[in-house]
Amino acid sequence: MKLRSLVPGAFLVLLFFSAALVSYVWTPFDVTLIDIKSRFQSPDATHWLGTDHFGRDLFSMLMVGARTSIFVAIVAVGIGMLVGVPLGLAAAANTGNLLDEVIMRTNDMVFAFPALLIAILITASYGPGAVNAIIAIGIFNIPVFARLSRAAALSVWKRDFVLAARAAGKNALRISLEHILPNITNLLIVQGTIQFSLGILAEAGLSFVGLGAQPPIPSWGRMLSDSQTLIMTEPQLALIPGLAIVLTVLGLNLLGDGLRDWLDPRLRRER
Amino acid sequence: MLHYIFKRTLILLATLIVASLVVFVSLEIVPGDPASYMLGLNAQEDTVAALRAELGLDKPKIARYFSWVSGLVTGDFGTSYTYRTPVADMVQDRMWVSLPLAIYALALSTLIAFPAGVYAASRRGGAGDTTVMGLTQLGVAIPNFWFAMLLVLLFAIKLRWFSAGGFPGWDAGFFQAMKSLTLPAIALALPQASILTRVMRSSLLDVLNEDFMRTARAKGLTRRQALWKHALRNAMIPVLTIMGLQFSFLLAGAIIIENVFYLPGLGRLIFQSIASRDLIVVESVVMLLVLAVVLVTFLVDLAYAWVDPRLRGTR
Amino acid sequence: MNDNAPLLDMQNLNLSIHGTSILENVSLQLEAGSVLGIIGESGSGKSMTALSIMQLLPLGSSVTGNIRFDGQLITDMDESALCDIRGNDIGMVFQEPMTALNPVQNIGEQVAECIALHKSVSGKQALVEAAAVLEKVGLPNNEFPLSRYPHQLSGGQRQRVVIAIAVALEPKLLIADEPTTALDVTTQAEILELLKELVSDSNMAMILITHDLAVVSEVADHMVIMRNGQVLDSGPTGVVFNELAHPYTRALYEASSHTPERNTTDVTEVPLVELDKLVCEYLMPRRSLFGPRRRFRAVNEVSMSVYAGESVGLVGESGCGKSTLAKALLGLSPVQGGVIKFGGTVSKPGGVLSRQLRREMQVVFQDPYSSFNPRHRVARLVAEPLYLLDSPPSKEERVRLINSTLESVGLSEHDADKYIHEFSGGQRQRIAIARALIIKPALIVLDEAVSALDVSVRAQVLDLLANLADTHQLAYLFISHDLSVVRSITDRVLVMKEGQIVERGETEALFSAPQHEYTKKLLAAAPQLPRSAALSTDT
Amino acid sequence: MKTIKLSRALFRAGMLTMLVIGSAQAAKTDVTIGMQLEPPNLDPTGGAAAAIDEVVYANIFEGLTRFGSDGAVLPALAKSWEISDDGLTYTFALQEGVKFHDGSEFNADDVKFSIDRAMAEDSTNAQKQLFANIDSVENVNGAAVITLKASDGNLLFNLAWGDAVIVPAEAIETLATSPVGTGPFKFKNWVQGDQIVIEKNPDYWGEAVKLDTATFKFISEPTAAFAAMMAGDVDAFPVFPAPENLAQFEADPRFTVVLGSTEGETILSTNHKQPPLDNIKVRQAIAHAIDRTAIIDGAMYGYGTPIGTHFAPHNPAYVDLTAKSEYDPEKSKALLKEAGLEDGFSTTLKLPPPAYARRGGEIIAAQLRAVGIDVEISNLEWAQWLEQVFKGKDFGLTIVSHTEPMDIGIYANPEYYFQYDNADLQALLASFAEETDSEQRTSMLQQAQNIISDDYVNGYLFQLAKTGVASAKLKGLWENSPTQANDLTGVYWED
Repeated sequence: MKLRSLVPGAFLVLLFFSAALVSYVWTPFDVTLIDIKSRFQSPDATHWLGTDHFGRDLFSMLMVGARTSIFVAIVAVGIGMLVGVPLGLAAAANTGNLLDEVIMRTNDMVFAFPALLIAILITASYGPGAVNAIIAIGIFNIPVFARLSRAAALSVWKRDFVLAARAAGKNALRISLEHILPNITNLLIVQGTIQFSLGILAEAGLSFVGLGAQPPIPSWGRMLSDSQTLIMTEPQLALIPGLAIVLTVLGLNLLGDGLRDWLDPRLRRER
Repeated sequence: MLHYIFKRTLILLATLIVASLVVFVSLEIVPGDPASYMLGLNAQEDTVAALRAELGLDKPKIARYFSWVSGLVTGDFGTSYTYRTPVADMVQDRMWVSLPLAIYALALSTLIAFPAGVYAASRRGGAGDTTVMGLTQLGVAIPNFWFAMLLVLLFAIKLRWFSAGGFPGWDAGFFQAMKSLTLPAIALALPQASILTRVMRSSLLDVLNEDFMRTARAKGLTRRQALWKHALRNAMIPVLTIMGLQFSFLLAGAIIIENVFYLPGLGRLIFQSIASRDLIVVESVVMLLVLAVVLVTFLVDLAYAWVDPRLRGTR
Repeated sequence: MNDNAPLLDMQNLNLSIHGTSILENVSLQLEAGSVLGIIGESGSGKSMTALSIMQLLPLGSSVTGNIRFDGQLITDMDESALCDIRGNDIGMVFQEPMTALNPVQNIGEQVAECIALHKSVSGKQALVEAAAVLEKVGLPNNEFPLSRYPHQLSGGQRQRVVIAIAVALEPKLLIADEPTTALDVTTQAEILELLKELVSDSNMAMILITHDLAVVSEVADHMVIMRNGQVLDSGPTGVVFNELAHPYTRALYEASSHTPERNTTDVTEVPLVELDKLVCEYLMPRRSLFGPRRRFRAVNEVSMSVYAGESVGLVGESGCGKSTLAKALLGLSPVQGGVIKFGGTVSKPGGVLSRQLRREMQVVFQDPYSSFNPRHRVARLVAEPLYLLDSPPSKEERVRLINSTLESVGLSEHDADKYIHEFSGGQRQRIAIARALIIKPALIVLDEAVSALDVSVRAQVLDLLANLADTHQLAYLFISHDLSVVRSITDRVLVMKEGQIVERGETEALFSAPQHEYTKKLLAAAPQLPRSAALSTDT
Repeated sequence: MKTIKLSRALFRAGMLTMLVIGSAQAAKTDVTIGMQLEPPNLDPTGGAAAAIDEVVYANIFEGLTRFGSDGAVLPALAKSWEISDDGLTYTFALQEGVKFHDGSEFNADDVKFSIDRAMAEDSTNAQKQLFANIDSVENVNGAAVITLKASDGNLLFNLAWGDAVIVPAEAIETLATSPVGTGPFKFKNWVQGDQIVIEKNPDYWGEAVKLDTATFKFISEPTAAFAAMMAGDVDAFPVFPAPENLAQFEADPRFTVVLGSTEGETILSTNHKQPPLDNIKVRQAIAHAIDRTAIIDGAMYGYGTPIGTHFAPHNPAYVDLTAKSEYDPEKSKALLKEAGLEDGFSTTLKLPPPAYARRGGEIIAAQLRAVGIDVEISNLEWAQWLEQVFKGKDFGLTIVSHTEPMDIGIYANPEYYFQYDNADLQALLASFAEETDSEQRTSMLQQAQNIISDDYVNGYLFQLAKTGVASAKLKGLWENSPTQANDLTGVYWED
């Protein structure tokens, strides 16, 4: 089977998730302690990745930063799914009706807003911070999931087993829950990992321009923007958080691809 | 077809109206008063009030909304609070940076993505395919602002091939202007190209599995001929969709990239205007970007009809 | 070159794809100008045999053995030489006319491309020649200009375009892979006629691949019968049919003409279901901006009835409204007029069907693959209609009911825990029947329920249906385009055309003496199996 | 549409001359100055933004008096002045032959117009209080005569501010976008978001400048600023935004790092109306919890002078009071205990955008956390900061650099955003305003410094350093920042 992308993807994702989880109970150093005297240390046995401009342990910062990224992305994708999927299912169950039209046109409108612009508007209105970043990214996830689940649900609605369920007297809500939803979960999972990686990128972008998580909570995006001016003298401070983002997003995308192959019934039948 | 266009136009208008409401309402509740920002720490209350009156900020919100919208429709975007110049002029100047940047990036990503996608699809499963796909995975994963930092470090500071940012203006000559847009365009194009390559490849692979490709081969076309003559145009349909969707991401990316390269474009204008609470500029620029996205979506819809005769004419 | 050598000589062809063996030692010969029929059920390897002649096998194929065409060893040729042969010396027609044409190119370009590719003519000249070829395949230019796109044509017309592409350069060999399977019976007859004409006019050889013995018997000079990638039987068509020497050939023949044994049931006086002037309409896509949306009347004032325990056939070509009628009856499709009476209860027109009514009617669909939710186990799938019961059975009762129902359709209780992808097409149709049966309805609507099955499986399912009708006192509404199947299992038949019933009557009477022109045409178009001497002597 | 075309055409013409000049390598007479913020408009009398003065002060506009690079008040459009014995009437003799850039003559009527406009009821001058004491301005035989309501030692100083420059009556409508002044440079064009170009005024009344054109380029990102300096896109960055990069410029012979002083007292402002910050013990505890060295090192990479009160160290009246608030976390904890807050407390720290605030804020938050004070940081844009902190007084702590010269007077205003209300200090500063004896004034200032230091009104962190970077061959830039300006009158290229 095509485990070529599933295994490395799952490995990378697991790595960062466990780093984030472990950071709740243990980090090599306290990331809130600022020790200017020991700043810009090179990697060694005590500070595995060296220290940053405030003398904080970079490795610990990365661990806690993973937590921030993952938390923001999980909740944002969650919002997108919890709101978007029911909307998509409702639209599919009522194709051609006013409800469908209203849902899909609202979707189009949200889509028409460049995502970052939503984020900027929200954070500009309500102030920067992780919660607002979550809402901003979440809102832009809603139409993604609504569209996807509507399209997927429509194709399931065309299948004969839905007709059979209708012949068994089941109403649209029940059919949506019993028959449609289980048959689009694969797609939702795959899209979920992709949106998750986009969420991490978006959080990094927002933090980079100062609209994401606020200090003293470490965030990869802010670590990057903090180190921007130091790229000539202390390039590792800009390279390491950047690499963390790349590897996490890469891992999630690989995982998504792998899952797609793995969950695809056409491929599964052959297995 | 006419009906289709009519329906799309109605949706377009509705989108714009709702967008204008959302933009206006969400910015009106933004804390921060442009007048007191402009006058600074030592300003006296009556001075601020005088300035508010001068800027028309003391009028009721509904009246301001309608005067703003009717202004937009007639092309009068109002006057910037802080710059004291017509917003339309500012936007027009900035657009001559942002638009070429977007087009440059789009062109770059298309030029990279099409051959790369075709190459990967035609060597499905081979080493070439794996390499291209690996690179696109990386391209999607790299945040473009970080990539921009790396580009500046390498090409502007270490190698000094390009300037680190700024924009000399088109009057400095086409070549000079394009040169200063090159690094930002590359930074913007990288994730776009990666996504497009992937879409191009998978769309082509889908088409290659279609029955009519077998018909084409049965005619005696070689694999390559069949690919170019029959597969590409069919594969364009999903690619167009993605290109249309990507446009809004491109704009969003441009907002950050323009800040990294200090390009005087619309993205930087938005940030500056938000910082200075120059609401009318923010409102108008956001509306303009929304309009751009909506129009591009509209054009993509029309382009479908060009590519796909099934959407054309009567049925 | 030896004039006596066959045009096509395939010797000991072995094919495996990604290590799975597809063809084993396939050998066949074809004389110039003759027609070879390749017969087989799904998975027999008949299509792969054709594709190996074209050398258009999927990636990952490995081939041993020789194919000699017109004296040349095709299996040794390089790609460019093969490209010269394809389309020029060998033309090919595929099964699915809906997808075999490039949707974004007009038909003129698609035919002309083939001509321009192999003949050094100008693009303009190629178009002129393409126009001539299209005329020849029955698409006159004044009615079907070259600028038409595939989506503007019907399935039969598209198949003609595909044929035009294949015969544009008058190849020596035409390979037709199930060319009529996706078409209606009348269209099938026209296309077969066209192919026969083309072959005889230009002295082409043809390989006709099909699952339908009757089609082969009408067209082919020689035939080859394949199963599981092997050739089991071959010979001149007449001889094969007459002798039915190979047991598999005989089984196939018998299954194709199978008539299940049925007890004639006593038909009650009061109809179980009665439709009175039923009307179903669809909204058409808007054509003008402000004009009212036009409606398409799929079912036009149809009145009919089904009596308890009887089996009623509903035949007609695709688009005649038979499926819409069935869905309307089941309450799955909105009704614009007329009434449905069930056992004396009259449903409100356009209203929701009551649970009680639904309980009396169940349905089996055509496609065994899309009829089941792949995420549920068989037990849950089969039990779905129990939802209609006002007092659902207890857990043990439910298990017992599921098991007994599965057993009654020839499956075991172990199957209840399996997922649907673990079953073959025939087994799935059995599960579909079990699902219909579990609630003990009075009527089961069978919407093309056996059309997707291979003949041997189809025969078994028909037997099962006949058996169940007897034991459960079931009435069937049997919808099909396949006249022979309808003839074998129904008591009465309704013939439907363009939303209306054009003729109705007792099955045997109607089939032996059709009254309506359309019925006659349908019957004439249906290919007939030749009588077999072997069978008439044996039985 | 037409105006656009016109301005583009003008711009094109400008760029062409620039190219021509740029190619003449031998005698370089143009300079590109980097600035972090773009001015919102170019009318120094109608906006507070420091960036306005940074472009136009002394270059395009002049006032009656002006600041020298050392902060001294020098004559400008006023050749000389006489003060009446009661200190109420100032008679300014004006320079002769002065023309505005639009060709019109400058005379005392322009002085009257400009000051009357700034004082007017509907004036939008951001520093209106500068003129509060002026009773009238008259043209008396070509001299400008200013009459005061009360004697005021600050008038000449006040008139040197950028907000008090002389503007021509006929051009005020367009002042914001195409300024017309009397200075040695004329406004040329403005590519919004990117740059402003000014050029030599050939008709200047005073000593001609050595430069032909000067370009102010706006680069807000510190990285971009660094890259632009390194790539040679910018010749000088008088206020370089990233002190962390200065070491690199120092090591590079192509550049000189210009260090100077500013009027910016960087303080941890404390809201006196928000308990427990109204408690002097708590404020004292905060003061002792702060390690200034760590902040100056961590936020400013060592550039900055520690201060113990709200006064610029380079001022002769400065008293070093840093010892009163030396770093002593144990004492801090003890003080908190005395205040009944041994378990600490929590408060907000609202930070405006500059690096000194954002980075300093993170360090202070960590230092306060060490003594048990839980600080919630929120980063604000300037506009939000003004609304929430400055106007709304909705904050616990904030960090800001007060860059106005000699602004200890803000402590006498109980309405000012930190809401310090001390009658003794208010009386002291009121009598200071009327005092003209310089020794007395010095002693009064020192007294005031002690009062606010003893009250621990705010946390006093450091005096902002002016950290500029320039090409090593560029001479004549201001070292210090007595006011925010880029005076280019003396700037030239050394071969």
